[in-house]
Amino acid sequence: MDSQEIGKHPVVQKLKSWDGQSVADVIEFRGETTVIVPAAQILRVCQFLATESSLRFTFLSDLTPVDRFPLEPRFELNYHLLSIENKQRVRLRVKLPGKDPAIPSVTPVWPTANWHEREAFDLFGIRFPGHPDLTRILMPDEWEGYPLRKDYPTEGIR
Amino acid sequence: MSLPFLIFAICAILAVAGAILLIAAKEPIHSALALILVMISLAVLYLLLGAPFIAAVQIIVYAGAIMVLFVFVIMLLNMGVEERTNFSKLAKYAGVPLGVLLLFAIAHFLAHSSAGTAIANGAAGTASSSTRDLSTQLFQQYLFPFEATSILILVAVLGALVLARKE
Amino acid sequence: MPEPYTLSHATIETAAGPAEPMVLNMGPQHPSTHGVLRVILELDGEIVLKAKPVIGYLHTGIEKSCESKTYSQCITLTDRIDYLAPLSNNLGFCLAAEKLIGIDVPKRAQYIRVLLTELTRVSSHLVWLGTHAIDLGAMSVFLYCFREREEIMKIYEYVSGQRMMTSYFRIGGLALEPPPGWLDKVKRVIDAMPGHIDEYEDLLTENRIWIGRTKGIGMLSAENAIAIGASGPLLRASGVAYDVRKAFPYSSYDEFDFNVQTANGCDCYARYQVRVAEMRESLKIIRQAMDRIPAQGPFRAELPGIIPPSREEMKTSIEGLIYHFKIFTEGFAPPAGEVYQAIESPRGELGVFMASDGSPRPYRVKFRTPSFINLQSLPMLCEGRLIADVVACIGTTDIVLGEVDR
Amino acid sequence: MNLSVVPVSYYLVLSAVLFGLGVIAFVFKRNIITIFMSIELMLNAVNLAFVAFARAHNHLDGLVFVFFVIVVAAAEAAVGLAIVIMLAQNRQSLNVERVNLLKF
Amino acid sequence: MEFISQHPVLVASIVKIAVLLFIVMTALAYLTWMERKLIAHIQSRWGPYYVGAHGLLQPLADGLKFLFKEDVTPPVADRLVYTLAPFLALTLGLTAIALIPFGPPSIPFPFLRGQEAFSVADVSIGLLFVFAITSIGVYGVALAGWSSNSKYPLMGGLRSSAQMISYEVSLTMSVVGVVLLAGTFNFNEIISGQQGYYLHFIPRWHVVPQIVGFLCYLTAAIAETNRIPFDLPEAETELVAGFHTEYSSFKFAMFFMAEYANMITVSCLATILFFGGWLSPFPERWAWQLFLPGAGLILLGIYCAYDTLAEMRGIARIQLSVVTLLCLVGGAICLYPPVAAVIQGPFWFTTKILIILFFYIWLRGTLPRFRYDQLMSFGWKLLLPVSLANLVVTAAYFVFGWVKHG
Repeated sequence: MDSQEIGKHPVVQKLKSWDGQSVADVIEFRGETTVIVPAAQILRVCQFLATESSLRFTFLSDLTPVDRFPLEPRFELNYHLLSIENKQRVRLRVKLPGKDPAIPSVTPVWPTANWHEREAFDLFGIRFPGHPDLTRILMPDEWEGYPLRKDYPTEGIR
Repeated sequence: MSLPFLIFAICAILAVAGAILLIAAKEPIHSALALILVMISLAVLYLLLGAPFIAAVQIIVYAGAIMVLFVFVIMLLNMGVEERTNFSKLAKYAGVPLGVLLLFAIAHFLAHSSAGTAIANGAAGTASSSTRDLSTQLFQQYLFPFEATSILILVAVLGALVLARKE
Repeated sequence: MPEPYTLSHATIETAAGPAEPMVLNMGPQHPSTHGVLRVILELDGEIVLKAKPVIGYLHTGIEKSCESKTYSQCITLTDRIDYLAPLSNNLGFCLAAEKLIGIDVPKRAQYIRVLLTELTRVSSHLVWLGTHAIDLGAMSVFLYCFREREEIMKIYEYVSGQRMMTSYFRIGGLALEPPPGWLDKVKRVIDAMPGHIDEYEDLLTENRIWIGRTKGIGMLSAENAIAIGASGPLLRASGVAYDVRKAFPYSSYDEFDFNVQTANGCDCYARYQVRVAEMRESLKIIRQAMDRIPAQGPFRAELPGIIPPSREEMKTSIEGLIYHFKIFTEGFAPPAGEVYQAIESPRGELGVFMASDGSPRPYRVKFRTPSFINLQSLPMLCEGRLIADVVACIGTTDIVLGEVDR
Repeated sequence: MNLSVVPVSYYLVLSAVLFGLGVIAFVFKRNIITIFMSIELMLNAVNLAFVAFARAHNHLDGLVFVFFVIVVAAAEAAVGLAIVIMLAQNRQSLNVERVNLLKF
Repeated sequence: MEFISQHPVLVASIVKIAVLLFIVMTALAYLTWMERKLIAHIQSRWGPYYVGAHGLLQPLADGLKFLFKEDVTPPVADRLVYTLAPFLALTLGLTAIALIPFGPPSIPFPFLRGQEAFSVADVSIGLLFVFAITSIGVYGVALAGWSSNSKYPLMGGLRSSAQMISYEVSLTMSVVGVVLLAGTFNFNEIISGQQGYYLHFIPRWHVVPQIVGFLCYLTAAIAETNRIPFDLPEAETELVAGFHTEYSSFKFAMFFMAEYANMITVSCLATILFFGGWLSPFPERWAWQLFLPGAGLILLGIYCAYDTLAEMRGIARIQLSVVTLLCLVGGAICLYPPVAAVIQGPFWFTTKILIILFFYIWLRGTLPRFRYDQLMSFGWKLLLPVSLANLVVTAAYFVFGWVKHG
């Protein structure tokens, strides 16, 4: 897909005109737009997308990491945003290093991110500075390791 | 031994035992239960004395309302076992013997007073007539005190409300 | 020795501090937490000061299991996520996989899918209504609802051979040709349903106690609902007309005529109204779907190497046999990439995020389950209210613990 | 002694014993609620005496008094227990030794 | 022997207590059967069915099960009070029934010399004593809640104490109107005061002038016995089971028996106070009513016979035929005029109680549960004022001489 077509999504255009630094890359796949955002920028970008009057991505559908284990940066964090008014979806993606992955929490923007981020912390070990209560959510509190990481052993006795 | 005496004896023993239990119990709720025991035995004694209305009121108001309130408060506060703190030596060594002495003095006096010789059981006016007479007395001779107590109760209810209300 | 008491401002203030709140552990074994939900309540008398849901007691690691199974094998796991609406979950997963691969499902299969998922919605709402009612003490409604749900289960069984873990939807279409006469059974059920719904409404809608227990309870304003990420009836009862079926139509929902049911009460009663109205609306969709389903036609897309060939083809042609063998041994490999497919499950937006690295097994599957997110709103709903309202609030969020914990 | 009838004096002695036990409880107990209960015990003892006297003199005034005593006790319990609750909330204790603000 | 001849009243009382206890215990057991059956039919299911024909042996099986179950006492419980509470509840529940007259005060029994009353004790202020006993009935529940030393039971106990105290006031107030009409606290006198007919066929029962009082009484009585919609102390879905959460085995059963005993007591009271107790609803000149009980039993027997032949199989057929035989023989005996005359009173009394109990159960099948604060405000802000107003109006009736006393 050529770069002309990729930039056409209104979110991408808006973001670019707002701050060129905020968009590192754009991917189109099966009609879904993924905007890759630098990790340092994520809170700003989210704030902008949620409050910008023509976009109004007030609803965070989902937040989920993907572990690309041997690769580096190891983690991809996907934010699925939804604008109820404009019936629009967009995916933001942040790449995080394998060593001590941490990214500012987006709970100030969307309170719903609370449990999403706890789940990501619980299962992937990604930390979210600024999160009000970053504790394990699905696994027991004393659990060791992060089960959804690709290098987590799936068999044998721990 | 006649039936009334038997009933009296049982109830008297139960009442005294309840009173002692009230003192001995560490848990406030056990004390409350002991007091209820006392009250119910007293109610039976009132029946024996030919005052069924008072007996019923004793159970309804005392055992059924006041003591329920006590139990309720004990449960609500759930303060647990009573703590024994420093106890006044004066009360321990002088008060108790004096109290017991006083008690015996009163008992002795009562047992030998002229009033005590009257017979407490046997045929008196029937129970229903006593209830009717009581109400007549209440609403004629003692009408003013009766109304006054109703105001007292109203005041008490208001007072309790004011105390219980949160600022 | 007791401390000496001095009459100063500071001592009065510390002495007059509030009594310590009582901490009550509601669940994980409690009749009205609808499973193994645990809520830690801080109480002042009967008033809830703080409510903290604790979850994870039913965590089965479905997302992790998916990573080691082929795409088709994962479908059976999705039934176990929301065991009250298995077909919705099947649909969400299949749609995501189809999007990833790029399959067009034949219209007949799409309509049947719509019909069955709407039936699922009715059945799930029936369970909700029944359990919510019994939580608030209305016992008969519970049994009535389960009586009707039973009829829907019979349809599941007739169509797929299973009452609960149906796994009837497959990537590219359906598992089997639906048995003959199944539409008559569906018709019989949905013809009786409106009367039954009236029956529940007779018992509840204008019942003073029911209104007293639900109206003004569990308030969730539209702003809060969006902020907390609530979806489905929870969101629509706050007046936000967001329904994935309308906003992002899938499986030919755009061809059907139905309304998004909303209410403005923002309380438990509004959610009750919305869900009851949704049941009626679903019946409407089912009727339309019954008229549209063609009697003949493929029930599965044809895509060699990805969609299993028909039985006949497998037995007669060598390619068919090879494809069949390959699909069922090593699976099929969609292109690398990620998709997010949302559907409107009975509880709200069920999103399936699927990442493929080009291998026959999904690299990562994430189920964005509505119960998980909706449950977050529980403290918002019930703090400052009475314990009895906690029960109403848990009921009204319509959580399924299998879905919360996955 | 003829045991087929019960003389009023027996009731009076019982009443005195109960009253005395009430006094002892009042002195010994440290918990406000139990102290309160010992007051009730004393009231009950007095009531018994009243009823016995009413019986002895075949006069109903004693019963009327008992009636009033019970009513007043009810009022007293309502207010008293409200105070106890306030006290418990403010002091976290029901021990009279810790609630001696009015002691000079 | 000498003692017996010296105290005939005492002996008669003891015999009566034994008979009454037996009858009441059986009635309690079969009340559970009736409740389960009725509720089941309201909810379109069968209810107990397998133990005995129509589940008639179910109460027996339940009793046996409770007897042989492990009796668990929580280690932190206050043993004395924990054991005392169920006994207290059951004893008080049963004691109140002793004061109820099930038939006319003096009736010539056909096979006995002399006349006997259909009650254990005919107390001049029976009504007050029943209230006295019910007023201390709260201890069973409250102490059970406290002594379990667990949070849910404690809250159940607290709720019930508050609820019972509150509704006791309305309960008493709603009855005072009847006491004014009757001018007595004695049950037999209250009942005989209701003899006669308006317009020669409407019975002159107190329910006609005291309809408001009756409705208040019924509501308060349901609250007093902790039944739906006022079953907050044991609200299963909120407090797990309230005050008896920690109880097991026969202690648990005792609470249930106490609850049913209380139901019977308040139904008896309602019958006596408002529905003319053992009086027949039909004018005395209708002589055929004498044979109504016998005819009813025979009809029941015929139905059972039909059922035995048409429906039952195996051992159930034998069981039901025993019931049939009992019904038919009993019916035949009841048709014998002297016997018929004797059982007139108990027959009507029981019939009226059963109707009220049916109403109880019907409510349970229909209504949701109140919330605690709603219950309290309902009791204090609606029920109490209405019953007070009723009392004032009734008193005004007398003061202004609209009604002649007696």
